[in-house]
Amino acid sequence: MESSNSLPPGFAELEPFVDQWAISTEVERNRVRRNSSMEEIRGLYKAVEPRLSDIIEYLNEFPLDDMPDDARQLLRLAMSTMEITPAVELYRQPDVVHAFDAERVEILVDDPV
Amino acid sequence: MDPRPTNLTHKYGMSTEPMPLEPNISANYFEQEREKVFTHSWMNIGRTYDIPNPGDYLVKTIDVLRTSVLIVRGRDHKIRAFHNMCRHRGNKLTAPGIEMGSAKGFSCAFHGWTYDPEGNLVVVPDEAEFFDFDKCDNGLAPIECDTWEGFIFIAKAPKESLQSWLGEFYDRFEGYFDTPDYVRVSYYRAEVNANWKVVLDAFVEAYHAPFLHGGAYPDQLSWEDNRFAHLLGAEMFERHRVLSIEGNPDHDPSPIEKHLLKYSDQVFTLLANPEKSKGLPKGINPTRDDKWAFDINVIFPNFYIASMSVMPLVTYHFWPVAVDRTVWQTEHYMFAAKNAGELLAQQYSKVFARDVQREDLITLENTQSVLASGAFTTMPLSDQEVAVRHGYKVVEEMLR
Amino acid sequence: MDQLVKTRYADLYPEMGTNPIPLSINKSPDQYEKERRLVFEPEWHLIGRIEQVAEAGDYFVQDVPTFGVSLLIVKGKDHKIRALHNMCRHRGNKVVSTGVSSGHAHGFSCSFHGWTYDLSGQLAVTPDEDQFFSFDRADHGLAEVHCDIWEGFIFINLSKTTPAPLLDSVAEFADQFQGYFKDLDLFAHFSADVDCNWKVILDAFAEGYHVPFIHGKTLPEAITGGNNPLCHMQNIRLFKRNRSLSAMGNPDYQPTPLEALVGAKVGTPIFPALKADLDELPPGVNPEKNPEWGFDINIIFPLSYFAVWANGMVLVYNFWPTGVGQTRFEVKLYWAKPANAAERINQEITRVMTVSVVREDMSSLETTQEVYQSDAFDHIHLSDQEIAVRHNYELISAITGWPLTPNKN
Amino acid sequence: MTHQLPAGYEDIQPYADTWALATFSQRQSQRLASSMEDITAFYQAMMPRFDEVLTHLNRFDLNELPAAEQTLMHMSLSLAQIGPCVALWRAPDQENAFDAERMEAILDD
Repeated sequence: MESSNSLPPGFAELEPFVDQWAISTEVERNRVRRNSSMEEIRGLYKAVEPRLSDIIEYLNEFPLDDMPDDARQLLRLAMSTMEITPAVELYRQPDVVHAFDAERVEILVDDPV
Repeated sequence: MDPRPTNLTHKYGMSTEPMPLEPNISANYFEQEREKVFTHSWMNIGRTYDIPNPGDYLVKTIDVLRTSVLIVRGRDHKIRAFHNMCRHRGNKLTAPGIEMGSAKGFSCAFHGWTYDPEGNLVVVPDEAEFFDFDKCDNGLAPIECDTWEGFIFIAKAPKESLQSWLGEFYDRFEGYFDTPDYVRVSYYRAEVNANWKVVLDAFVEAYHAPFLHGGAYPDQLSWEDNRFAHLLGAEMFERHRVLSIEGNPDHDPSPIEKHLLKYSDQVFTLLANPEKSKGLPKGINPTRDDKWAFDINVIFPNFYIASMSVMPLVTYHFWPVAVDRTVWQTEHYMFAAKNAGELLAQQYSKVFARDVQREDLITLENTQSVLASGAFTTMPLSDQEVAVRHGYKVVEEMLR
Repeated sequence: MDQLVKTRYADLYPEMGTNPIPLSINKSPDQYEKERRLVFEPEWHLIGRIEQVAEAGDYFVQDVPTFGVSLLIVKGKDHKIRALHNMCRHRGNKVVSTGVSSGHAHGFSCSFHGWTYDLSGQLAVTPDEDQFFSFDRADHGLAEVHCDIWEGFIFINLSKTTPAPLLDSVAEFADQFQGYFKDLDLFAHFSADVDCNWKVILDAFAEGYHVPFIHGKTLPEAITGGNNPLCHMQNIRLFKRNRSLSAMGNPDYQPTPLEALVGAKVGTPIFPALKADLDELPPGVNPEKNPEWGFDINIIFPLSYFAVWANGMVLVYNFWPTGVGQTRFEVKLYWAKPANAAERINQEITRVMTVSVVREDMSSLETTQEVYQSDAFDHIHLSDQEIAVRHNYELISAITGWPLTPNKN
Repeated sequence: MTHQLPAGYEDIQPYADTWALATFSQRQSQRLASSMEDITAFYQAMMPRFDEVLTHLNRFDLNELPAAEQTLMHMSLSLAQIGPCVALWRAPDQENAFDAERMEAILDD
């Protein structure tokens, strides 16, 4: 990842998740979700969910198209959390329980974050 | 008393007998649909806001019409549709895989024939070598094109105007969709080995919600007061049809949803949203019910518009390719995200909807692969599946 | 005499004739449609073993792509084994989705709208039933197809009318095995779609002539060797519609170091594992009671192929035609359940070797079908050792009326 | 450490991560993706110990192998997968055979 790994001050406890989950596109976030264990997925959810409002309050200070690197990394972590939320809150496993093959669904609008 | 509508099948004069499976497995029936339905149908391709400036264009392969359609906004701002074929030896004008772009004109890569944004042939290299040749007679082959509510429609051989085709829908939305404010935030597409009607049927009834979506919608669509997700409303028109679906007002948002709802109201929780459905055109939440979650508007044959309390516009298209093959696509439109909170709410809604739609798709190939087994030849449909039944009736009438 | 030649089968079965076979029978779409209607639809097809559905609620899925059918083979509470269409009576969705090949269930629920069937296929639960019109659950059970058992083998029959009894098809084999087949656990199951006519692939498994060439490296002298370099069959038996061949197992076969090591630990050599007590075998197994016996190939017309090996393994092939030039081919291997790790590894060696040998058998099929289109020549030649291949062509010709005499094709 | 083998098998531990695979299709894919050097090295490491391996594994109930023994069993099944490469073909796959990827393993343990 070209941008630096560090997160903004006050979110240091989320640092361990940056390498695996600070991802800019939905295609990649979904692929990582489907290839991760529930342990890893729950780890991200348990770390980010309680802080989500703080994260949004902090990130809302910046224009979406002009964010410093550390804020952008935090946003990517939050975007990955959106991706894994159904796995934790609904399906209790990495992918949808009974579903059409994910590889056969093209994701055609996927603006990188 | 169950306030929800009953005896819909009778009300709309349809037989309650089981429906034949033949229309979904017969290659001959499919060819008749191509010839007598799709050839004369007005079909949506994209939105006017996708091509705002002169020279902006859309390209779409329409297998059922056996052509590729090029839609371009001329310098006079008029939107025109053409067959994406050079008049010389028929080569496609746009590169493979391109669906959208902008150009001053279109040059064929084969021999350089060039057309302006209005489809006129303007350059023919080595023109003198052709025989009594007039560029004016050799512009791009036009396709009928018109717009409605910000949607672009084309028709290969229409028997009536778009307005007449839209019938009861024409003035239902009063410009509600005709705005650049709805930004396309997602576009998913899949090739499915199933008949286009089998695919469409999976999206025009709620009876499946408690089973197929038991995990995704624990109680949003079916709960004690409405165990089998009965329809809130249903209107069967001459060709088109509308269903209204209600949401459980007591559904509690999930932990993540609780956070997001503080920063955006575009969160895909299907929550009934009474204030949101005030002062809207008659086509949005036609039941005017406080528990309204979303409407399903099917514009025959294959264009499906869902208007929702949580997001203004979701579209589906069901592009027939063969009797047992369909390109399914869905697009979600929301207000542009102004900050991270709104962007995250959008992403949550996209992921939630995409996962649920993969649940909707799972039964289709399972079904089609055994539909011609001969185990049985008709399917019983409930009153709640009135829109499924209506689809077959409309096609049947057009084939006569 | 350097060849194991006892009899000229052409003399033993003069009605077979010796003419070349017109290969148009494997290329003509019309002929294929006739075969579908007259050969496959009315007949019984061997698809598995009763051990696969030992307990009530055990089931496996058997697709019959020839007719776009998916079946649930399930043992009911009454311990009757039924073949039910894997197709919900509501809108046709499979009740057991593609990708699930077997399992245990108390009933089958369709994932689409929750319609639920009991183990005998009766519709037990219809959610929101009062929304249907003059609806009777009794009329909406899973459709059933004919299913019958012989010697523990499960057969199905898709004919719309009452088919001839299974024993008529089993015919000459009927009393030849008397309970020999038991405790046969499925330990390998492969499936492939092959672009060739079903007869082209069936023929590849009905003669030994190819063995020294196709399997030169993989079966060095296992079923050839000694005085039988060209893999002549010990015996070929042609019945009215069925047929059976016995192949040799070379007693001097040199097992690979791994086979020898595992064979010693298991207590019997992997191959050919000659049966010492020949006379204890039923009449249908190694009918000649030849001490150098390796395995039998038994084919019940038209497509039920089961091979019985000296080491106790039973192999079943399914050939499901899906077009004049397409066939779904399945390989199923059955053996006693492994009692320990060594026996499990012994089975794995056999699974790897079998799929390797079968892939070699399949190596020529698609190119053969391709060159058929070239019309370079219009007959194929069959040796006396390939009389079992000829037998099938004669039967198909008789049933479908396709002329086999060279001048009338 | 994943794929930990029982005590006494440290000499073949280096091969565990590559060859301790739970299904037939994984073991076959690994074989087809390996060089003859890798296959032969694994074969030469396992064979001298294999009689001992069988004796060791035979002491356990086949359906309740502890984790370390399960890893040893998966490596033994991989040995069965590559046996013919060394003993018969001198190559990861036969020369003239139907594409292995098109043979779907329905029963894939």
